[in-house]
Amino acid sequence: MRSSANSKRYLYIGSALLAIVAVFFIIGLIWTPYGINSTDSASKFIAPCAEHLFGTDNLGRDVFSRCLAAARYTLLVSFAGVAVALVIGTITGLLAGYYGGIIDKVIMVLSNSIMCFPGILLALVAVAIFGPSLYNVIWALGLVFAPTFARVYRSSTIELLGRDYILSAKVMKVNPVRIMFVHILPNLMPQILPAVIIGLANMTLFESGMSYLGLGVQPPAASYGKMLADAQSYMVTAPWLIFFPTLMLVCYILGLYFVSEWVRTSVNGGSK
Amino acid sequence: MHNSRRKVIAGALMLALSFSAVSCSQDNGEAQDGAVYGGEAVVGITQEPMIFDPHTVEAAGDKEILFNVYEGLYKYDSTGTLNPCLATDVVISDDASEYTFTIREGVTFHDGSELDAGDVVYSLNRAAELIPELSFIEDVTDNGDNTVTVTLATPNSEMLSYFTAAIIPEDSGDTIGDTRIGTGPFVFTSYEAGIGIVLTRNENYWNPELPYLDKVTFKVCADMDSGFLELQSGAIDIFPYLTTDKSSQLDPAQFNVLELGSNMVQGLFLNNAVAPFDDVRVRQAMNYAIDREEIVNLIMDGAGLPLTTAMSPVMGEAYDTSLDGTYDQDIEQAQALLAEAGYADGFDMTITVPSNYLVHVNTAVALADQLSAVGINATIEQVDWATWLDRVYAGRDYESTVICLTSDYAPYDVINRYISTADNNFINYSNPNVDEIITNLPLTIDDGERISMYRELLGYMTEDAASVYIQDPYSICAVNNRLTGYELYPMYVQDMSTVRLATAE
Amino acid sequence: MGNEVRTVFSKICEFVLTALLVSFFTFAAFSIIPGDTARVMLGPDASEAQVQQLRTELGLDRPLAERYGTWLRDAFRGDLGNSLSFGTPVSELISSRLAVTLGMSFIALIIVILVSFPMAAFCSRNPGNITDKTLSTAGHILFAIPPFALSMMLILIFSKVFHIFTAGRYTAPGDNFGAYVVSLLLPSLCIALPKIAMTFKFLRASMIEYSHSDFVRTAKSHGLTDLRIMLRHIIPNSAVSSITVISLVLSDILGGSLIVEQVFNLPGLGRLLLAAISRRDFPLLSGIVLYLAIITVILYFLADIFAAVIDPRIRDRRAA
Amino acid sequence: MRYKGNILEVNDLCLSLSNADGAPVKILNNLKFNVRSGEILGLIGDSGSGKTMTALAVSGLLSDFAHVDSGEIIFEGEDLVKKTPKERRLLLGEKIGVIFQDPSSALDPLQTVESNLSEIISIRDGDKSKGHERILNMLKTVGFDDPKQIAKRYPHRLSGGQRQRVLIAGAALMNPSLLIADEPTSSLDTVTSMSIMQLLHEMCQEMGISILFISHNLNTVRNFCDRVMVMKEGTIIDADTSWDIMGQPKSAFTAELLMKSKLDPHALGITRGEARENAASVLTAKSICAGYKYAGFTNDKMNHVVNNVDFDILEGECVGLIGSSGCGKTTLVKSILGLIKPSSGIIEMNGRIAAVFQDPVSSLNPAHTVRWHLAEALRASGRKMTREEQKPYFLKILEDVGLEGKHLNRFPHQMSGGQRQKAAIAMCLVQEPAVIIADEPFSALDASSQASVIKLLSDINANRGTTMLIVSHNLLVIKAMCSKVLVMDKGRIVESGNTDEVLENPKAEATHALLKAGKYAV
Repeated sequence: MRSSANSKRYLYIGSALLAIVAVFFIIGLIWTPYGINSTDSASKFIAPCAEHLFGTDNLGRDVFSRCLAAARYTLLVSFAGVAVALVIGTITGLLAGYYGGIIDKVIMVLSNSIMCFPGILLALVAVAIFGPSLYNVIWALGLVFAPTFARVYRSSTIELLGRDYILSAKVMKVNPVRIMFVHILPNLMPQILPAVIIGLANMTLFESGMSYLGLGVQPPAASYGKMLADAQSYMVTAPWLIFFPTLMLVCYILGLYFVSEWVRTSVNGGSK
Repeated sequence: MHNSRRKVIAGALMLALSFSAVSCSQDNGEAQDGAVYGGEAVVGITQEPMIFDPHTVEAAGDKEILFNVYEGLYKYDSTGTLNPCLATDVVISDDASEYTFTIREGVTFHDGSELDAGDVVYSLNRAAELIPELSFIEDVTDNGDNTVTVTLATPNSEMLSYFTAAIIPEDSGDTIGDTRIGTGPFVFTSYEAGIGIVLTRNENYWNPELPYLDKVTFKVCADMDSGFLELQSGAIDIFPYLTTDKSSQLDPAQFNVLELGSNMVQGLFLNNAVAPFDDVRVRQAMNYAIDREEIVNLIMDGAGLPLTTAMSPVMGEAYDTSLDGTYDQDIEQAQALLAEAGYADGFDMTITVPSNYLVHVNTAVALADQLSAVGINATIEQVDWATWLDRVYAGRDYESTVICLTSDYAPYDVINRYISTADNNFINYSNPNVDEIITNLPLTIDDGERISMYRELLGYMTEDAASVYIQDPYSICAVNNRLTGYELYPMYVQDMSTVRLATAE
Repeated sequence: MGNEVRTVFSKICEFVLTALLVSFFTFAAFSIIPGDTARVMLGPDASEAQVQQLRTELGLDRPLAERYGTWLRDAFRGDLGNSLSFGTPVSELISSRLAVTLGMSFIALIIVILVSFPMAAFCSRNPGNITDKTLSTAGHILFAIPPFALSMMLILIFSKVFHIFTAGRYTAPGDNFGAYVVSLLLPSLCIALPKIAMTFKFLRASMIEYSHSDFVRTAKSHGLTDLRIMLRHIIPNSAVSSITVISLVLSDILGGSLIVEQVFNLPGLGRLLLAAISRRDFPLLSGIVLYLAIITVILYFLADIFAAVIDPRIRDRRAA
Repeated sequence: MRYKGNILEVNDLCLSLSNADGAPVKILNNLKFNVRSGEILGLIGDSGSGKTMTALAVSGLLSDFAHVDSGEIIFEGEDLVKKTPKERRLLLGEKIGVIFQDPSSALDPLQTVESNLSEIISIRDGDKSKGHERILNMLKTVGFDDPKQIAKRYPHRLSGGQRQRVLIAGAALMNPSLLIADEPTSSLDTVTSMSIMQLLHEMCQEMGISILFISHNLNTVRNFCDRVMVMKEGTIIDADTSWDIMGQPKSAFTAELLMKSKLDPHALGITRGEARENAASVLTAKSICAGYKYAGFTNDKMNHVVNNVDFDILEGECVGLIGSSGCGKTTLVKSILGLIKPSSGIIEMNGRIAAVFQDPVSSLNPAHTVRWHLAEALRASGRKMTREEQKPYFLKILEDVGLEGKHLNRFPHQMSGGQRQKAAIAMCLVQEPAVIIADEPFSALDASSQASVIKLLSDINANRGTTMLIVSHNLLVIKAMCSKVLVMDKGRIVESGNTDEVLENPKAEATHALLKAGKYAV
């Protein structure tokens, strides 16, 4: 009951946090106080100050400018990756859950295999086949994350199959594809939204992890994950290099999370 | 910064040391008398050791450890001087085709067996098969009087440095990678993958004064950063190959930071067979476009020597100092050259960098920034090391790359990759004049003549702007003050025999 | 009874199929990506001849399909072969690293359970009060900080500010078990914290739901105290419904430990995995992947068993 | 010793519930009634009238969102409103027992019957061995033949009736002076609920327990309670002995409630759906066998729930299908609808078939509006209509089923159970089916909604000539609507024929049992 008042607060805080990221994203597209990649040996490791709000990094680049510019890659990689994962996961998960039997078995064995398979290796393969573009890495990431979504979809689909409204759709002889995508899918949103949020967070991390093998965002471009990975060497001398990208990531993930919480409670709260 | 075989011509080394900023002189005063024996030391390494057979070992990270376990007839010291080791003396024939060594007496292997001429003959024959540089050896003869004579296929006066090859017990070749029996100051005690290597004191070392420590551990660290944390926490005592931003964080009261110029050539290597880098004007323009000093300051905190051409000035007489400053930054000149070559508006290029070398990645970032001033739009493409080796180095399928070339401490080893037919001429450099000089060099006996040939060759290469040479980075090592006596070598060596506790613990 | 045998049998079949597929993917990946073990081992200065020689020694000159066939045959016999680049048996390499990865995962799981259950129980009693709000918000924020960044911050705090922890100081369990556990505590905490947030959130919701459930109402109508109702009814039931989440958390923890051990410089499976990939060491990589698959399957299996032990409905469903 | 006089007196009780925005909403309004010692007091009303809140307020199990604004609840001479939560909890264990509506989830699923019950004893006296005996005895008292077996079982392996018995045993173990029974039978079938009520009646007489019996069904209450109160919008509007209240209701509301619950065809204006002359058969089943597969070790085995069922339904007919729960009704319906494949037999259909299901909560897709549902049904029926044509058509259909135009854009959660069932029926109408199969479409609705849905289906049958198959355990409904009835027992059709003939002159044992239970309840 009272959760509805709470959930409004979720919406406000969440939107505020996302607005910060959005503002960074938009400003970053138009203008940055310093060149994103302009290196300068004279201004290395300057702590946050009036000229450099977020300080400078090991190559003398302005961290604030890079935080502005990084928003686009972080958003691109996480959203596009999750979108790919979502599309693949949705289709396979619904199929497995709806039909069950041998289709289910095959899809589950495949998804288990992908889950056991090192994602980094998959990204390497994608790059080897299609060349090292960011988009290929996104495809690979999407594939790596797809089984997670497929699992969520599958189990929730099985749960919904017994509901009367699905039975009545079957009685009406509605085409199975339509049942899956029009009748079942919208009802999976409460389960899928948190999974998407977690997926976005994990995607960002995974992308930064891949820079160990030179995959993901290529320098000098930056994503928050990559900025973090690069900052690891300087965490003692220049903690601001960790702090600000982390702050941006927290804004982004927490914002999404709160908004999804609002969506979830307003969907569930109503039906209860 | 990675990999090297490095043997030093004794005379040339003094030059090299002349610009080693902080050498290892700090402890020399008090050490000899009040020497402390016993104790342990932990050395941080960032590469997993792989091969322990001294004749097949390739990785610098392995060699620098095995330096303490195996010894050759001759051995370098930290000044780059070749000293007699398992041999006490050598006599070189007048035509430089026969080397006769006298074997040191009273040397025992770690398994207790005594070193004799048979071991030397066996080892040199095995080395001649396995090490390409030693394939010059035609014959090894045991003269019976505790001397061994080596006959070379072609006369070569520079061969002595190759006799640092390890001497191992006779017929132990098949098992040496596992038994690891040598004559060095330390005994190889254990290796655990991912953990490290433990060496213990060789009680029967032929030089009774050495070593000092009872136990040395080479500990594998995931990377520079975690190793550095361990250094600061005291889990590691000695950590080589530091960067300046790290070494400058260290408390001087607790750590002794050593720096020494190394014989490496870092550059933006251009594939001379690919447009637009097949045009000498483009290559020259790029050389003019960059500010080497700035890059050294940016990436290395100044701990590097800017380079004009393919050879580091540490190579001494072979290097032509008159070339210095040829390619000082000159944006106008660069733009003029580009316009002349038909690229007035610049062009797009890709720099392929091995992602595991942060220095090279950062250098590429700085280069891309500087090149943009003349309209060259450089995109960076990171690849993993195995891919780099396969695609860039072996496959030559790339436009440009940032890497550090390493070579033996010998001018010939530095330049022989630029012969157009060389296996490792991965930049596809080709100049008939250079080819001719490189072919004639080993056949030339006269030192002075060779030096002028080297200078002529460097002149051609500088004019051709074979690639964009950037710097010779310094090697930096931090040593915890509880230890003393550590000596930094201008090559990949971690000599633990002279390291000792500063005070008894 | 027969049904259970059948279930186990079909599970094993599924697993074998999965393992086969994964190893085939690995094999296929290695045939596609550039680079080979010999060249990586020898480095750039080695001559072509040397590389070829090492390739022959390692058997890399044989066709890939043949190598895969051999590997598969041996793997079925339980022999994962020797690592190409380390030269030692793969199973030896892996088992020495398992202590780190499994130990860390186990400690992390214990932390997650020990913290999230009491916290959720406490918060679910008065949802919406100040403690609940504080803890929930803290949970949300912890959840949003990437474990990678969290690890760095914790290292910074514990080793730089408090000087009570050393990154990379690892003691093998055989040497000193206490020191082993201590050395894994902080990394485990880094893995556990975001998962605590996730588990806590789920448990809290489920406990609140159960505290409004009919059987709790019955228990209340029987005059039971709140504490007794919490311990006897709400917590066990929440545990059952959180099993899926916890088993998801478990596989996340396993994955997280692979990342965190990088930051903490611990000799675990994750680093071995990266080494195997960057050295193109097929037997080693396949071995690791196989081990990880086995561990994952066992974990899910244990979760299933645990669920069946405390929930009679699941027992019956399986029997039916 | 039992307390003499009024065991419970509720005076001017006002209670409000904070809604989503935190604003209070009045639920109970100056509620005033009393329970005499040793009597069974019935409390009836539609859903939302405040019955359950009354039960919770008296028992002290109100949620945090509800609070008593004014008034007093005097139990055995003490005002409960003034007591601390701890004192009230002690009272709950000692003197007030409660049993709730839905027995399916009222027992902890992780614990056996015995351990569910033993906690009642262990909080009073710690002696477990004695407790064991007492539990077995009590289980026997509530009608279990082998209490030892039942004690070891887990709740999910008990039927609804058995679970309710266990709960009653639990309440009885406390030996309370007041037992509050909140719709204890409404989710059980007629045969079972009759036996449960008999059990409560016995307990009242033998143990001297006063019972506050809450129900939405007047029929259930009148045979069972000494006095009956009718509740509407938080106040008691009518109270009298059950004889009087059924005979001469004082308020119009009670009269209406009474009328609806009797399901008098004349009063409701419904007629039985008869087959037309020379009507062709619409739905024919020939020796249907159906059931569920379960995995055997060597091969899959079939568990037959429906065995050799034959029937023939003619055009325009309204046929009832009755039987106690577990007789295979639902499985038969599912196989007719094509949701499960019969293992043998033939189903012949002449025209489209549409279905209305039992549970109004899940009968509509929560993610979509009513308009979408109708459009989907239209699409499924294969007819094409432009958006402009659709709207008036849908409005007409909604009007036909008794909904308003504003419902067109509502989501399921914005409507009541009755409205949702009507929307589900509207979906059927859009499909213009030959047959509508309704599987227990009324049982989850309160009396008012029930009556209106029955009327609706009957009208559709009469006006549109749509053939109906009504599945129900409520004989009144069948009597009112159906001209033909099929009686099912243990997977077979044991009796069929004209409704009056079958119900007045039953031949099969199962029909007898149904009728007996029905009479008591009716």
